[in-house]
Amino acid sequence: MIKRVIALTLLAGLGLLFLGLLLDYRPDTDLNLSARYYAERTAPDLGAANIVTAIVVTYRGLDTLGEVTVLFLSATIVGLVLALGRRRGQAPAGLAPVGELLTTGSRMLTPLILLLGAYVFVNGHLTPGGGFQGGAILASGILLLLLADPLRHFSHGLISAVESLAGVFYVAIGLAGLVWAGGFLDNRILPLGDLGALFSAGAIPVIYSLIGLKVGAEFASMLASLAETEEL
Amino acid sequence: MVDISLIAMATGFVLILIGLYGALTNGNLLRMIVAFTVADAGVNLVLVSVGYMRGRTAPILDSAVPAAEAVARIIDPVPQALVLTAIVIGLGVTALMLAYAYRLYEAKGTLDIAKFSELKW
Amino acid sequence: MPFDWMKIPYALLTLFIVFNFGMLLNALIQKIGARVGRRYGVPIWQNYADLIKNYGLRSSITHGVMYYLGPVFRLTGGVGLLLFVPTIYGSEMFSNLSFAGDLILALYFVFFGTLGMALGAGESGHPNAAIGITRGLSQVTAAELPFALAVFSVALQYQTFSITDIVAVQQAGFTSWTLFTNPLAVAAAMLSFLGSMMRPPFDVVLAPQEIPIGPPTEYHSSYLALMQTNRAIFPIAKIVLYMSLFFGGAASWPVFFLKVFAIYMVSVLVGVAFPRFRVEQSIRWFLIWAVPLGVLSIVLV
Amino acid sequence: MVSALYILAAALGAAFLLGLLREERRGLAYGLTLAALGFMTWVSATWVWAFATTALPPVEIFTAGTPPPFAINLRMGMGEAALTLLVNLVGLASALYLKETLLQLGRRAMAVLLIAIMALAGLILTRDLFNLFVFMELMAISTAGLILLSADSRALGAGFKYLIVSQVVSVLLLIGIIFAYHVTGTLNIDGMAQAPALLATGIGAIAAFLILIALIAELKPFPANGWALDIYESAHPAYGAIFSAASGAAVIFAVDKVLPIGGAAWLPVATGVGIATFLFSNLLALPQTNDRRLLGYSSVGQIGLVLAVVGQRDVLGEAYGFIAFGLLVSNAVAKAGLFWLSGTIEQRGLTAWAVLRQRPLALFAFVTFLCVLVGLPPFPGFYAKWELARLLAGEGRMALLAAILLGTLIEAGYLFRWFGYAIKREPEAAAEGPRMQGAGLATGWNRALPIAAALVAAWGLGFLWGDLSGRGNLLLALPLLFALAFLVLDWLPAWVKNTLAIGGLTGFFLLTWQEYDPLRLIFAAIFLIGGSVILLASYETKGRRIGFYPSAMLMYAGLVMLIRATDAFGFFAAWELLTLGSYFLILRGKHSEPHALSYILFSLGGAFAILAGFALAGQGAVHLPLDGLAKVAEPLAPWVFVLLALGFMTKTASVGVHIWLPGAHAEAETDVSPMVSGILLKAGLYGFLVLLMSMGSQRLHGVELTHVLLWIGALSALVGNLMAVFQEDAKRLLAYSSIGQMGYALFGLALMNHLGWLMAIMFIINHYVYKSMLFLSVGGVAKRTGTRDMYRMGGLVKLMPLSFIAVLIGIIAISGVPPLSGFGGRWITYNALLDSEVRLPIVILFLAGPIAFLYLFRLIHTVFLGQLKDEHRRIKEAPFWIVLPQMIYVAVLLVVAVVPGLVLRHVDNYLDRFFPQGGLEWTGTVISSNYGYWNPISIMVIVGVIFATLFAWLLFVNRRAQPVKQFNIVFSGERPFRPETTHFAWNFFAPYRKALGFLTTPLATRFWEGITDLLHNAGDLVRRLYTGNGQTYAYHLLAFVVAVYLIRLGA
Repeated sequence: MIKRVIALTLLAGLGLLFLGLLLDYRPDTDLNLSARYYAERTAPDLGAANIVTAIVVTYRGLDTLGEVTVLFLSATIVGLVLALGRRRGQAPAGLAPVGELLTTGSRMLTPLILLLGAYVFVNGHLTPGGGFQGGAILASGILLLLLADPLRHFSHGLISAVESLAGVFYVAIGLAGLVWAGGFLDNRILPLGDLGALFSAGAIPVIYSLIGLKVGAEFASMLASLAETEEL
Repeated sequence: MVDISLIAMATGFVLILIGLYGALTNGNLLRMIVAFTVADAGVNLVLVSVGYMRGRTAPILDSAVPAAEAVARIIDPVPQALVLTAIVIGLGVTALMLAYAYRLYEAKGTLDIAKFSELKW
Repeated sequence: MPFDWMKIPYALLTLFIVFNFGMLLNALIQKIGARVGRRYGVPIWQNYADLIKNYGLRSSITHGVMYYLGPVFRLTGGVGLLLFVPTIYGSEMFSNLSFAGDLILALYFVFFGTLGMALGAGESGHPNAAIGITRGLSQVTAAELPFALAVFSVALQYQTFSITDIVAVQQAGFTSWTLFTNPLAVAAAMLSFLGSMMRPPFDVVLAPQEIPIGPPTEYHSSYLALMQTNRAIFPIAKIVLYMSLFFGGAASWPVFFLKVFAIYMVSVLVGVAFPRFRVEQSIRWFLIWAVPLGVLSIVLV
Repeated sequence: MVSALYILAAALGAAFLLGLLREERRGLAYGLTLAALGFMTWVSATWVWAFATTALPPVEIFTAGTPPPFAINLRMGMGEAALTLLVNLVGLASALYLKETLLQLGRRAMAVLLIAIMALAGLILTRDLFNLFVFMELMAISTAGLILLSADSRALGAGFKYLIVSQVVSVLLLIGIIFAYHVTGTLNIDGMAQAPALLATGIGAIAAFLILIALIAELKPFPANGWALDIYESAHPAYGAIFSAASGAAVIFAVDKVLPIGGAAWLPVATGVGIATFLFSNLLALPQTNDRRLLGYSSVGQIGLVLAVVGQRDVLGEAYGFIAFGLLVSNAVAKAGLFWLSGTIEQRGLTAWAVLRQRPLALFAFVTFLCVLVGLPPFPGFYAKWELARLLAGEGRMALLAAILLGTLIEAGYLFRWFGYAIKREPEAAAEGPRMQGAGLATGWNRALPIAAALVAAWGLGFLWGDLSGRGNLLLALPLLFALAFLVLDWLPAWVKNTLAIGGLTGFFLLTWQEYDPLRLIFAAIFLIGGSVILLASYETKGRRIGFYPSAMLMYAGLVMLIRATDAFGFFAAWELLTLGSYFLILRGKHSEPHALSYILFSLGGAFAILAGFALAGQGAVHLPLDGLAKVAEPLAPWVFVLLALGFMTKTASVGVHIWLPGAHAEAETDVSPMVSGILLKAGLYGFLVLLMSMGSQRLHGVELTHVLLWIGALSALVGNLMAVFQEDAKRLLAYSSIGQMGYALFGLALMNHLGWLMAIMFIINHYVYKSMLFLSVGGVAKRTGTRDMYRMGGLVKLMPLSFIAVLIGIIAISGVPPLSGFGGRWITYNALLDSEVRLPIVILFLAGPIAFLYLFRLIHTVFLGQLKDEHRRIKEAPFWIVLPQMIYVAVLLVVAVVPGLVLRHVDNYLDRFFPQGGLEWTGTVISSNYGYWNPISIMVIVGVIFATLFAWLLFVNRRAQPVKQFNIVFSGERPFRPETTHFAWNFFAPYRKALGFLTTPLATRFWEGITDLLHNAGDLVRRLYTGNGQTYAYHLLAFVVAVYLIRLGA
């Protein structure tokens, strides 16, 4: 009981803080310094239609690189943590039969999900969405497969190969930007093309699809690791 | 009429407080992890609501919003980019906490955080 | 300044006079003590007889080097103290070897004898000797304090440590004695004098009944002879110091004999009346009665 | 130069490449990891070299080809370069250290390690706030990953607690960032810093608060750092090294970058949090028993200290970098080294480190790291703390300086206690593992290399900081180099080293004796010539005597540098060097560990008081010459006097701070006791001389300070002598007697007149001569009889005549009986007293005088006279090399007794400069003052003549006397059959104890024990705060955030 009271008082203090933020908050009437720059300069400089993608991939490219590393790290550590666990190796016992609706549904839906995922991260620089969202969709496809058949074994080698290759290429493109273009992760190493076309905005689509693949692979490896710990 | 972003921000803050309250009072590891995800959702909500401007559209340059009018028509794209990263990082930490929870359960056979306090003083 | 050799025979002469005076004085005081107790007491020449007997004996045993040196140290201390202090004021003949050091030398030379005696007795290996010495030393720490304070206040009063100057100031009639100009210091000094004269109530150190004659337990024959000579000279030498500092010194030998006898009688009179103190009692007695007087004398000088 | 981005790219590239390698190609993967780390280290090393040699401005690195506010930029300045070098080096060394674990866990663990190091490098380089958040999260996740390397099953719990706390921190940080962006319109730190007005009120203020409190929370502030300690305790030691050295440094640099956005109001907050963490962590470290948890507390405390320094950046000006980096680098090197060392030891108890005794090199590394941590010379922390104290005192922030010094003292306490355990205690369970022999640092080469690197780095940085400080590099001082040379020569046999040492000391004296004025010449003679005479006694010990000569020479180096020091810094450095050297010397005694600890604590406490005194006197001036103390302004001068006097009193063991001396001097080795007692105590008196020469007498609140010193001196004399009377152990008796003698000397100095100082000088010379002689003779007796208890000895005069003569002459000299030199001291004292108008303290001094007789007689009677015990019948005289110095001292005493003018005349003339009137006249053989005269030669002659005649007569009369057997005494008819029952020695002064025993109640000991118990219990009570429950730690964090917010709201 005392724990609740203390928790409430502390959160009341924090709430006071947030209240201070909420009450004095005045939404901007027009774009501030950075937003105005991005609005004006994205199209001519980077040739990307989706400004958020331009920011995510190029302007704040290092963040995204860090972010991808976070995911890579989480996947690796999850693999490490659960690998340590599995060394004691429990063979899964008999399984409850999977519903018929799920198996046929997954057989039909999975290709569509994978197709949608690919579309999302390929058109990242044009339409809303991008590498991460596409990767998540790919992972949901794989999750569906796992749900349908828990015993399915995914070859970790393939997943980590995809993951690593994507990561290496991403860093290579970044360095290429440093060597040939203006700076690390600069997308002007490829022609900008015209706004709105598929092959435009320099290296952004390439980077974003690499990210898509990498995120998809990482989610897959995490799901696989978590699945293999299934104690049936 | 109260601006939509204020409502979103308020709900964000409330979500954060609920999440933290859940994390603080629940002894069970999984409940704590779920509570933290709720808090992360609240944070993301606040992040997104900051950039919103009344009567403006998404920062995508297409037929509806030509490049020339972009400055007057689109909302602030930066929070959108930040929230993307924040979500992914939140996911990464949650995945890690789940893996830890699993190993802790495997080690001690219990999910009560109070049982894992042999490192003290 | 060249050392003029004539000082040595004069010093020996002083030594001879004081030695004989000491022997007779001790015997006389013992006689007075006996007569008070309605006894005849020892004959006046008794000390001479003992001394001649002891000097005549030849001892065939020794307890080692330090045992040997004990009495030698003791007598050197007594003789040295006598010679370092000018006995007769004004006369070049009887100012002895006081050119070597001033009042502080005299103050510290008193310990020379005690230290030597302590070492000698210790060497003898007799436990009672050591116990006697510890009692003596413990008592001395408390007894010396008032005397040191008194001496210091006198030095403050006359702004000098040289004994001849102090005596010179006191020559203008007996009202100019320190006794009257600085009574507190004299009181403290006289109380401490009682402590240092080894007479009851402070004679626990060589308490005849309790420990067979204290430190000199193991000494006999010629060793004891040396000590007896010292027992004659040392008290007189100390009294000379008291006399010079507090009672105007002596301009001639008759005055010297009278004053020494008078001061010696002070400790005898007190001794007769009081029972013996244990060591801690005597320490407490000095610290409670004598030291405040000394402190007052310094503060008020 | 290669752009700094390659550091990040290389790490990431390698991490991803590791994914490609197959599972069984682990050797290759490990090679790739080391190569990547090596490359990263090389890049940062080239940058550090570039900034060090050329005046290169900091380099901005843009990403995405667009200027900063719109893209992320990195900066590579001298600070960033040095820190990335530190981080990469620690990473590389730890990777090397973790060879077996990494190979066993496979490429995933290597990738996590690489990314962890990359995250830290990113944290240092990035100038963008959100990017800082990303790297912070990367660091958090990789920490959680790396914790798994540990074999300790409890590490999982620690990892989870850490994740909980990092979740709460990221919530606060994100909210703070987004609102800061909303207010300022940019995410770039420098952009925000340029617009402080925006972040000063309303939303901006709260946003800045959230950002900064999140960053500070990441810095493990007290009370919200339970999780950090659990990680330190359970994580793999190599990771512990990374966590404390690298990530601590990186996050503190991040806080330093971001602090300006909070404006000037945030500096006191940072200082407050930092100093609270520093004090509490050190306090809580006191009751620790687990070595890694103790190191955890210490590193949390050190980071708190650096945070406090960051909070003082406005005051520290351009010395800020020098100080902050000095402290940061010392902590990093020392902690990394200690964690790696802890990896090579099986048990976790503090006494388990006693295993290091089989590995001298590892032991040397251990003590080096401890000295680096505490900030003793010649390491960087020393220079940094000097500058810090100087500037803080200049700004009048004495409370903060006091807190820092107190914290450092507590830290020195538990660290040196630990070192004492390592040297003296036995490890509990005999480690059944492989017995590690040989002088090597650690088992595998991959564990030895990092420790060796840390060791070299510690000494190298000490040299570097010495140059940077602009105050004359300590490592270039000739005496210190001479001492360190003995470290290298330690494999030589003892007698060779002894000859070298004596040659060095006397050579240095002959080279430099013209430079000193008469006063310093006396001190130089005592330190150097006196030291080499005592060293003669060291020829006695055979074998190699590892560790003795470096410590002894360190002490002598400190002493020599003390008298040659002209400015406050040189003086203070010498003071700490001699303290350190003497501590190691004392520690060599068999049961000396607790006493050595109390010695080092009192000495360091005193040293810190001196540091505070000099800092206050300097008033921020860069250089403070010693005679500059005279020009200190009025309101401060008394306080400076008090502080310096306190410091020097700890060394002269005045009453109140004397409790370390008896144990330290009694338990030390035979030839160490005279050094420590005869020579070391003079350093304190030299300090007083310098203080009184420059500042003269001061008044504080109307109280005359020298008058207070008078009383302290008199009381020390009384207490010292009185305690000595009741001791049963011979060496303790002499130790207490030293306290008494030092009390006399201090009294003399405090009289502030010509003769007073002359008396003090006389005492200094006399005390050195007879105290060394007595300690040597008692040591010789103890070596022969095997015991130091006086009641077990007796009657040794026949078997050890030379020792007896030495003790006899010694006690005659101490007691002040005329023929010998002691009387000279007493005579000058009386004249000095007459000169001064002091009255009441004289009473105590006069009482203390005769008491000296008691313990002197006790010493000589119970040891040499009385009854010889059966087991001592066949013992021989003390060894030749121990008797030789004693005979030299006897000769010196006799010479000084007969011709005191030889030494005192020059000093007397020199003292005229300070006290013109009241000097002595030296006419022929007579020495006369205004009041009395003293003719030493004639006294000696007269006494000698009388003595000789009587002795000759007695010899003639008893020519045929033969020595009689022991029991042939008049024992009232009985025959004493056992020497034990007839030797009067035990409880020697029983009546005296009844009379004045109450004066010796150990008040000071009880007082100081009370304080240490109070600290211990407080530490034990407060540490209960960390219940070990992860959720409670989240409560602590939130409470910390809300509390700081309320405090800031209130301020």
